[in-house]
Amino acid sequence: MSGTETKGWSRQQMADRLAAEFEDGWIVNLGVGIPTLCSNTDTGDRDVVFHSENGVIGYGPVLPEGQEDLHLVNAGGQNVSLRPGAAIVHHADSFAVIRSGRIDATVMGAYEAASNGDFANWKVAVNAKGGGIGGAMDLAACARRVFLLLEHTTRRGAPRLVRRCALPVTARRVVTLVATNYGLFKPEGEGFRVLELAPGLTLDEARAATGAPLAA
Amino acid sequence: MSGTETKGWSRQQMADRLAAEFEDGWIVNLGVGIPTLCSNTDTGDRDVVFHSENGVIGYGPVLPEGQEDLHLVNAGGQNVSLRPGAAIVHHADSFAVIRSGRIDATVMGAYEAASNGDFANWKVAVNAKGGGIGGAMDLAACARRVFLLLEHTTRRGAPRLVRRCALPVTARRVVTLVATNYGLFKPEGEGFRVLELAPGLTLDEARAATGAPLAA
Amino acid sequence: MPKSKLFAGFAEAVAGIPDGSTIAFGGFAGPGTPFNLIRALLAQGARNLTCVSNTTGGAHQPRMPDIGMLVENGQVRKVVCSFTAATRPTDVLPFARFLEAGQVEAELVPQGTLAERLRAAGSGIPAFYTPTGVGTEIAEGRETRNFNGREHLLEHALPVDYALLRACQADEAGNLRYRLAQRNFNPVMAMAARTVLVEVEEELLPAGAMDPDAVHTPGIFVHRLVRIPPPPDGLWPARRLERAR
Amino acid sequence: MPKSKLFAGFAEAVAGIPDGSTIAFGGFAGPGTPFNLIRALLAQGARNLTCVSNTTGGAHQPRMPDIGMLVENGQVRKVVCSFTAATRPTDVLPFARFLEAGQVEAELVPQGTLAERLRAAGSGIPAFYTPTGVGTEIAEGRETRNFNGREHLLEHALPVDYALLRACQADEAGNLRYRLAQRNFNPVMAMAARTVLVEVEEELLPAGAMDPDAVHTPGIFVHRLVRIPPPPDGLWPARRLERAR
Repeated sequence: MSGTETKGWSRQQMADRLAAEFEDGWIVNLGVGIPTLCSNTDTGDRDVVFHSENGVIGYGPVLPEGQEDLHLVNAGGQNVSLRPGAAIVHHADSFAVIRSGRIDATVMGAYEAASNGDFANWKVAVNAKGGGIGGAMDLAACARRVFLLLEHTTRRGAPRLVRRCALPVTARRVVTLVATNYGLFKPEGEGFRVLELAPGLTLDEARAATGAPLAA
Repeated sequence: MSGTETKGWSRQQMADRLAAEFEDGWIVNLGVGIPTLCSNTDTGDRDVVFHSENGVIGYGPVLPEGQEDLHLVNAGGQNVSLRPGAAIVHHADSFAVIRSGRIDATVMGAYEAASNGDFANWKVAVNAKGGGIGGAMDLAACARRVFLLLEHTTRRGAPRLVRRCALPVTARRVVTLVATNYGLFKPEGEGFRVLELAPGLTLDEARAATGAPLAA
Repeated sequence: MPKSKLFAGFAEAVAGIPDGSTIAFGGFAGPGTPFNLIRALLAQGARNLTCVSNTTGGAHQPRMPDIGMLVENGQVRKVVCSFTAATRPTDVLPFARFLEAGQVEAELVPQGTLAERLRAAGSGIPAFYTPTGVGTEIAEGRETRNFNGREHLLEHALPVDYALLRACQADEAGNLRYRLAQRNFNPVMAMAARTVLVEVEEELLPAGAMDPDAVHTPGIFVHRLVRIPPPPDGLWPARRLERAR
Repeated sequence: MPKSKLFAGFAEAVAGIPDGSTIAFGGFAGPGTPFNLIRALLAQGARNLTCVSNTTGGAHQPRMPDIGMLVENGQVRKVVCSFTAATRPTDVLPFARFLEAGQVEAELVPQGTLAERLRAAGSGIPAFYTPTGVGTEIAEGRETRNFNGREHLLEHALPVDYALLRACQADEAGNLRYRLAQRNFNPVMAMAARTVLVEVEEELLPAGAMDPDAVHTPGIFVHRLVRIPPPPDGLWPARRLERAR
């Protein structure tokens, strides 16, 4: 999706808006794609520890070209920096952190986010062969809060915020917040509550692009 | 038990005799008591790695007074030395080594060793309250070979090598070899085979002190 | 910034522990045992505790603060240990007479199962199967299942409210390093606990001074650090001697 | 003394791997991936392999030796991975057309479950329960059980015959250290395997030169070490680029 077609927030703005929800002392896991942009956000005096499922605890922004450490990547394979106090663990211990409920928020991309709290992000079509689960099912099932970051519609304009997922779900009844280029939304069963709309977007525009009721 | 009453081998001789069975490249766990003496045995050009259940992999002899490192103990709480190539792991990983069948031989003390391969070493009496299992059940259930080191009789002269254990067992049908002050024995179902008698002991003497048939 | 994890003293660190807590105590045969935190807990007086530890202590001299002392002090409802009695018939642990008198409950757990139940609790694994203990008294009446032609016991996670640990080094982020046999149960107890208290032997390092590859327990598991003062104010391990028999 | 663990080259290290083996491959998004051992296995030609790995590779450029290439080379019967397709509809992994054509089987496993199944295999734990995947397609027809009011899936250990790993440092005893994100699956794959092959970036240290407290994978798990030569003979990670879409 090219930036010029996108309504509302840019990807970095979506990430920044969601990162504004992070609280001091939280441990936050950032998934592949748009979520990795959250580690570029300045969280001010809120100390947030970023966790990556490959066992990197306490990483910071992506490093500019030429300054990368090729032994250090985040979940998306980007060469990131480490913050003071970082620690490395192996994969089983990294998922021990996840499954034991120590991740305050996981931020993931998704194909569909449903108002009943289900979401789908591992299979591109119902009948697709294979899929890409990665750490998403562990994170979705076990993190204290599931934050989703996704474009509000598909390239063809079909809504990604829906009442029920059509695609195979990653986990059920777990989604806490959804940030899209249209704004910030909270699933509330049969519809979403609008917590904030991106500048220049009206509620009617958002409703027209959403597959579930939107409450202001 | 004072050394003067003991027939046959001394404790160090028992340990040395059993240690002669260790093969090059083996990983050997030594339990509390007489078994710890095995780490004092010179195994010559056979490279044996001693494992202690507290996560010390590759330790050597007990250190003389004044040279101890108070951060370093074996399973018996003795201050031991480390051999080149040693590694430390935590308790769960140490028992991962044990349960996954990587211990070629475990050497343990016992109250009773039965010819059917059962043995008992965690409860001093059938009706005793509490007991001392330590790592014995994990080791007994999972090590490739279970070697026992014990005095041939109780202080009152009752046999410790028996057909069936009277005490609650630590594991069933697992014992490979038994070394006592009387010699080296192999459980073979209804009796033990004598692999070696300590100097000065006759087969008749050994039979009289054993609660199971002894085959020469 | 979150408030500092460094506490002024042991009393301050244990102050909030309520009656009825389940507490894991690190250490194996001395190294890694939180002697100073146990002493502070004896003074603090929380009661009705469940204590998870390898042993109840008291098998060696000089005797250091141990679970047995908490029992003697009337603070303990139950212990979960791999040793609840001495292994030599001629030894009697201080703890034993309380157990025999029915003044304390005891759950006896094989050591590897104890370590794995703690790790499971810290790993979001509610239960697992182990071959350890099958065919023994501890398996009586318990659920077993056959895998690969072999019986296994079902074992449950053992979560705890607090872990009291001892480490060699810590940094401001709470990252810990243990020295040699000091490691033992400490990392898995840190994982199993909701709140982790650590007495630390060396001076606290600034965040960033500890090699991330050398961390044994990540700081995200650790909540309260106390620097151990030099003796005699702080308790330090002494050379262990067998108890007189 | 046991024979040295140091092998002269990658071909020598992989020479004995028979057809039908189950092999785990370390690495996550580059770091820790045994590129040189995979290249040697491509040349060696063992067939009918089951490959356990986080991904089948091929998502980034420059493309390095990966499981997908073993598939393309006709060596693979089945893969066990947490990704068997790209997560972007517009991406098509090289592996995908073999999967779609039914020329290779795939078992798709959530990443944490994959890591834990490997650790379980290396820990003598035949099975465990996890909340991951409950209510999803991967749980269909599977055994579940309620613990603490929540459904959990029964998952089985995943033992492998060989693990092919990459580490930063090794000593003569086989002790390994990984640098930063290079660690990932490598330690648990070493635990899960009967035979462990490691390509090592730095010069082999003599036994005793590595701090026992700094070891990530103890040498008792490790069987064959090969020092990676400098480029172009040895394969070293390059800066990763997204694949053209």
